[in-house]
Amino acid sequence: MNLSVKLPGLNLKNPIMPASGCFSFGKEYSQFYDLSELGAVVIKAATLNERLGNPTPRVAETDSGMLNAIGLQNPGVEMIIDQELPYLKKYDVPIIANIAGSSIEEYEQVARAFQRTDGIAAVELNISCPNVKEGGLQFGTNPDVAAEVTRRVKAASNVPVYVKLTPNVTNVVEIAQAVEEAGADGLTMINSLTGMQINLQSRRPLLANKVGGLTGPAIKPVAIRMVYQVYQAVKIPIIGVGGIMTAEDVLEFLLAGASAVQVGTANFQNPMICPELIEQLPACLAKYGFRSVEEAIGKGHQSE
Amino acid sequence: MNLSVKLPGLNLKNPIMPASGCFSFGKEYSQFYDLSELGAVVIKAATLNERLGNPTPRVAETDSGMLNAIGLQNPGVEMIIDQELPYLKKYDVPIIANIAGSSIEEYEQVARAFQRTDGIAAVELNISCPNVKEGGLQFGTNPDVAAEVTRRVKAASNVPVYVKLTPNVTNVVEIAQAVEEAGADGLTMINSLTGMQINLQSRRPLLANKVGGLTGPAIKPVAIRMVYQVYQAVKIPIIGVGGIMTAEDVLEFLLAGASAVQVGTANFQNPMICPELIEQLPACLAKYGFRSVEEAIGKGHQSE
Amino acid sequence: MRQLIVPVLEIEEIAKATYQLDLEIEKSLLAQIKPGQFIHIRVNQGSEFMLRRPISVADIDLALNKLTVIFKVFGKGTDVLTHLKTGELIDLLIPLGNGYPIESIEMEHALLVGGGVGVPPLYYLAKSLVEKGIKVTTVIGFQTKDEIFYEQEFAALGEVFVTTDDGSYGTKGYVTDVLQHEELNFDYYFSCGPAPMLKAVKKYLHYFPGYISLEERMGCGIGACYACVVKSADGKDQKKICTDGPVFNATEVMI
Amino acid sequence: MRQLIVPVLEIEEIAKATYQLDLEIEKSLLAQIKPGQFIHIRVNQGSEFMLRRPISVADIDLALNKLTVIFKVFGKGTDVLTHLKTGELIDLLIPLGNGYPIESIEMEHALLVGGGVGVPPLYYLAKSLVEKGIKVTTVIGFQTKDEIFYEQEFAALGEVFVTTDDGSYGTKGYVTDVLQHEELNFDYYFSCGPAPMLKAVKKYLHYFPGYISLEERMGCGIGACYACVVKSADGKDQKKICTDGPVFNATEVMI
Ligand SMILES: Cc1cc2nc3c(=O)[nH]c(=O)nc-3n(C[C@H](O)[C@H](O)[C@H](O)COP(=O)(O)OP(=O)(O)OC[C@H]3O[C@@H](n4cnc5c(N)ncnc54)[C@H](O)[C@@H]3O)c2cc1C
Ligand SMILES: Cc1cc2nc3c(=O)[nH]c(=O)nc-3n(C[C@H](O)[C@H](O)[C@H](O)COP(=O)(O)OP(=O)(O)OC[C@H]3O[C@@H](n4cnc5c(N)ncnc54)[C@H](O)[C@@H]3O)c2cc1C
Ligand SMILES: Cc1cc2nc3c(=O)[nH]c(=O)nc-3n(C[C@H](O)[C@H](O)[C@H](O)COP(=O)(O)O)c2cc1C
Ligand SMILES: Cc1cc2nc3c(=O)[nH]c(=O)nc-3n(C[C@H](O)[C@H](O)[C@H](O)COP(=O)(O)O)c2cc1C
Ligand code: FES
Ligand code: FES
Repeated sequence: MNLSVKLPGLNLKNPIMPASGCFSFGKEYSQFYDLSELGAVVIKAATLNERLGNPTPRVAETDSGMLNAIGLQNPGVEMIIDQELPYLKKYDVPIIANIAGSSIEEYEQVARAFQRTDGIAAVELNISCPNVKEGGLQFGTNPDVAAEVTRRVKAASNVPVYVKLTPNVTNVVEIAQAVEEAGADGLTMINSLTGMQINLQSRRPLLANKVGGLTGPAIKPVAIRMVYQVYQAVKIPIIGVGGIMTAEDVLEFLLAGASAVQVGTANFQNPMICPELIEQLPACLAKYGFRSVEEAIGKGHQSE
Repeated sequence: MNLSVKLPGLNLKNPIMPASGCFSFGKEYSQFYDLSELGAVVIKAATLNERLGNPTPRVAETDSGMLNAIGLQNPGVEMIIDQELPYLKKYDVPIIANIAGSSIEEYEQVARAFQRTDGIAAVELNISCPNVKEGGLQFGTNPDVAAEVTRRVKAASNVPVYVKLTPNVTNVVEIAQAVEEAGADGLTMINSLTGMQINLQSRRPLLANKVGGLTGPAIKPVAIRMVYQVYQAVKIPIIGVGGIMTAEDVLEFLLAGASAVQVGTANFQNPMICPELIEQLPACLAKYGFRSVEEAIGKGHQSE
Repeated sequence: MRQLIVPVLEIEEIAKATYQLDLEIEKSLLAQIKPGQFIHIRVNQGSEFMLRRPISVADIDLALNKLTVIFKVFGKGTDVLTHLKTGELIDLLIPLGNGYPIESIEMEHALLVGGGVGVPPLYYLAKSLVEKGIKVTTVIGFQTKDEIFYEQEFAALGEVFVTTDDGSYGTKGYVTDVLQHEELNFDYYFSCGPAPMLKAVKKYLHYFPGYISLEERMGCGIGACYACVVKSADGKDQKKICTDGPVFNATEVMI
Repeated sequence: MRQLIVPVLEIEEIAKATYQLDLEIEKSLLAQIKPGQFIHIRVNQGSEFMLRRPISVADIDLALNKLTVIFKVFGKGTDVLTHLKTGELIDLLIPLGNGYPIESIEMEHALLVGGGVGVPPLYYLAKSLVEKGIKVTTVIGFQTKDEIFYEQEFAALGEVFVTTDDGSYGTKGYVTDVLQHEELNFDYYFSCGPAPMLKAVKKYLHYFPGYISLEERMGCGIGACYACVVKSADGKDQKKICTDGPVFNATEVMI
């Protein structure tokens, strides 16, 4: 069965890729399987300079999900290019660089920095970070700001730019259209929902950062809904993410309109999840009457 | 242990009440236990006229949650007052009337209709309904519209008005402050997150209505986060709801800032959930060092 | 209606992906259960499955304090149920819904028409009818040979016709093909199965009085959530399948 | 590091809410495991628990192909683990982290200081040290008498002091009270337990070289998620407890 998918900048052998932040730069999971099996790898968010991230505890478990507030810990874009990418480049797998920042300038600088390496197939613009200059509200919650950062990063990149949308908005379609208009080559959706857990013993939010990002199967229905709605409103391809655990989940995202998917939290429960999904996908597609991945994309919209 | 809580219009024996839409008008659950044990009962949403609701399927299961698109099926406010309330009034339990509408006028009319019965202790204003006149966007997603409907319902009611907020917004604090300003006596939060499930076999959204409301433990972290944030921004009391399954969950909402809680989806898994929570709450409060419910309210904010 | 925690007596795969689950339940409660009623099963402890699973009563053995249900593995929840072990406890709401009104019907010969997971409730119905001296003819349909169950059990109670969609056993085709080709005598029909089958049966047998049992995705199972409605025949009203049904007079509802 | 699905040999409550879990694992793998390393246990199948639970290796028996862990019921996940039965399969990542570097240390007498769920890894450490001919003195602290475990097992390997917070057994107070009141001779100390205990031990024994084992909430357990960091002693860098630790030289990290 043909699992391949062609997206701007990405010739994917199959539609399965680990999500940013859940896979570091790949070395750890390469102890479990050959990374060349993957459709692509999305690396951990890069910022301009090294960041130590938030104090601990940084994760908590919730029913069918988890909260995280890692806080963008990373060694900075230059160290990533010099220390982390060489290992990953040894594999036959497209690398997507997730980039983050606290100002539009920082996003631009990180995008530009990645230009000096030929190891990056695409940039994924993480606009869920708080916009420090504009008082902390996320770049991704205002269509104009989201469009502006997309435009600037697009201009600073020599590879296609996928914009990763936050679900913490009243109207995700409006944001998606704004970034499409601003030149995004594709969308990744969704990032985490903002949540909190309170520790009864200490009587404080469990995470040192108080709030964290809710991910895992708990949020899958929100992700499916948003992919479905946005698919009807934009022309650029969508990479679906949120709660994927099974080949059926992958197909559900494809039907909703995703052209490929990312797997985050499930890696922690099962480090073999990505190769297992790749193995199981053909039988699942066949069971539901599809002969390829591309055939399934958007097929949940038949009544319209 | 003292479980009682005093809120505008509500003298609660304990902080546990079934959530609107998950308990109909009480008769069914009265086969399992004495409704007088409950802190209060929130009845199913009332609209001006009878509504048949959405086509089926109306519910789907999701990981640690469910989706519903009942579509406000109810016999209309007059029938509710005449046919449903008399049974419920036989119990020693405050009744909260959840009201819904497709226009501000409808909300007003429903609120006014409830004035003719003395069986209602408070109104809960469900502003998660689509605003038909304004093109379908929910009343609860725009602070000005939310404030306006609050003001008008408040004027049309002879009992305190609690406004039930939707979580599907970029900034819930802004909405909460707007309805407080408009005269709300309290807040209920949260209503369901909008989600979707796609049926792989039929290649369509599983719910006939396509989208539905995601509820259950899956959404608890979002609810806790929103209650926590809004507690710091308003002075009126908050009734917490979203994913409650255990006495620990109840305490978590109290610490986040809720003064009482509602239990929705969990009733379907365990019809005895409400009396069980009431029974278990004293031991749970004691275990974590509290001598009453009131003592625990907002105690998760100690560092501020 | 009650919530009960009861032990599993036995669980056995009786046909392809089809399990018979025997539960121990006190006689006094069993004695109240009518054919066509269902139980609402909690899948497991914990929060992963927030909804129960509605499963029809397939048989009752008063002497052994035994209630039998038969279920097919369809999705995640029924799959988890297959891992139950003898002695394990399971949480039920029981009995739910209205059964077939066999007490109030005068008849001599009943036709039972079932498809797939609609077959189990017909077994307890057949037994109850035969006990009352009523003749029973049964037509049951399955997708394929491996999925057939209870043919012998029904045969012990009266004439049985089996169909398979793929013709791997019995009549090839649908239950309605049997209705068409066999000369069947009966006063009333009783049917349970997937919606398309019920529609076809109702259409085909519209000259006869009959009762059908409907399925719909449920929330509460007890009438509180309005998940499981069906339009009344005149389209003006809505019935709840979990409390007004699952058994309806075929003329009562719009399917 | 590998993912393994292994059968439970036995599970037993050995102290209040404290369970010993024996797992069957092939000798060749067991032979590689060092004291201080941990395993990452999947709570159950399904999606309710998305995170594994990190539990230290408490003992290894090469002859019996047996790995032992000891865990305390703390929250929902460990509670589910208590329901495991002999023969049931359990999913592990094994072995994780760096153990105590006992191969590379020259010493004659080791002091082991453990509190609560920090005690288990010290047992396999004690056994390994004694096997190498090193003398071992152990100080272990519990909240109350009912929670004490493995006192005899440690006593078989050397001198043991037990403390309880409430004085219901042994010395009343904390492990540091023993350090203060007893004249203990040792070259190196090795400690594992809750953060406040480790802090107190490190402070009290700061003239001595020592190793401590840290705990933090984990995501992946293998170094990929950055959940489990601790600041290096100079505050400039961050170490991952799951891969750089959980055992650190006491001077290496800021606690
Ligand atoms: C009154 C009634 C009696 C039934 N009797 C039987 C029986 O005797 N034997 C049997 O095998 N099946 C019976 N069913 C169908 C059975 O309830 C479903 O097959 C089962 O719920 C599927 O659950 P799952 O966990 O396998 O699927 P999942 O896909 O995991 O289920 C997800 C959700 O959908 C619901 N659902 C899925 N399919 C159906 C369906 N066909 N009908 C109702 N709800 C559904 C589930 O209850 C659950 O809430 C009956 C249904 C009803 C309404
Ligand atoms: C390296 C290491 C070794 C450990 N060894 C042991 C041992 O040998 N015996 C033992 O009883 N305990 C040990 N612990 C602690 C044990 O992991 C926790 O008690 C356990 O994870 C709690 O899970 P729960 O399901 O009971 O709690 P829940 O509250 O349901 O757990 C929710 C989440 O919090 C995490 N968590 C909660 N408490 C802790 C904690 N103290 N440390 C780390 N994560 C936590 C869980 O792993 C899970 O992700 C160890 C922890 C670490 C990091
Ligand atoms: C521990 C952790 C760290 C994450 N870090 C990032 C990140 O650096 N950049 C980013 O865009 N998304 C990050 N995410 C979000 C994931 O990429 C993904 O969008 C989200 O987890 C939803 O997918 P899931 O439900 O499969 O986990 C992180 C998620 C987790 C759990
Ligand atoms: C089947 C169903 C019907 C509901 N109907 C209503 C309603 O009529 N009015 C309303 O305000 N909320 C309604 N809700 C939302 C609940 O009152 C509650 O806010 C939500 O379910 C979150 O709580 P839970 O996670 O405990 O279920 C409904 C929820 C469900 C599951
Ligand atoms: S399932 Fe709730 S009303 Fe029928
Ligand atoms: S737990 Fe993921 S890096 Fe340590």
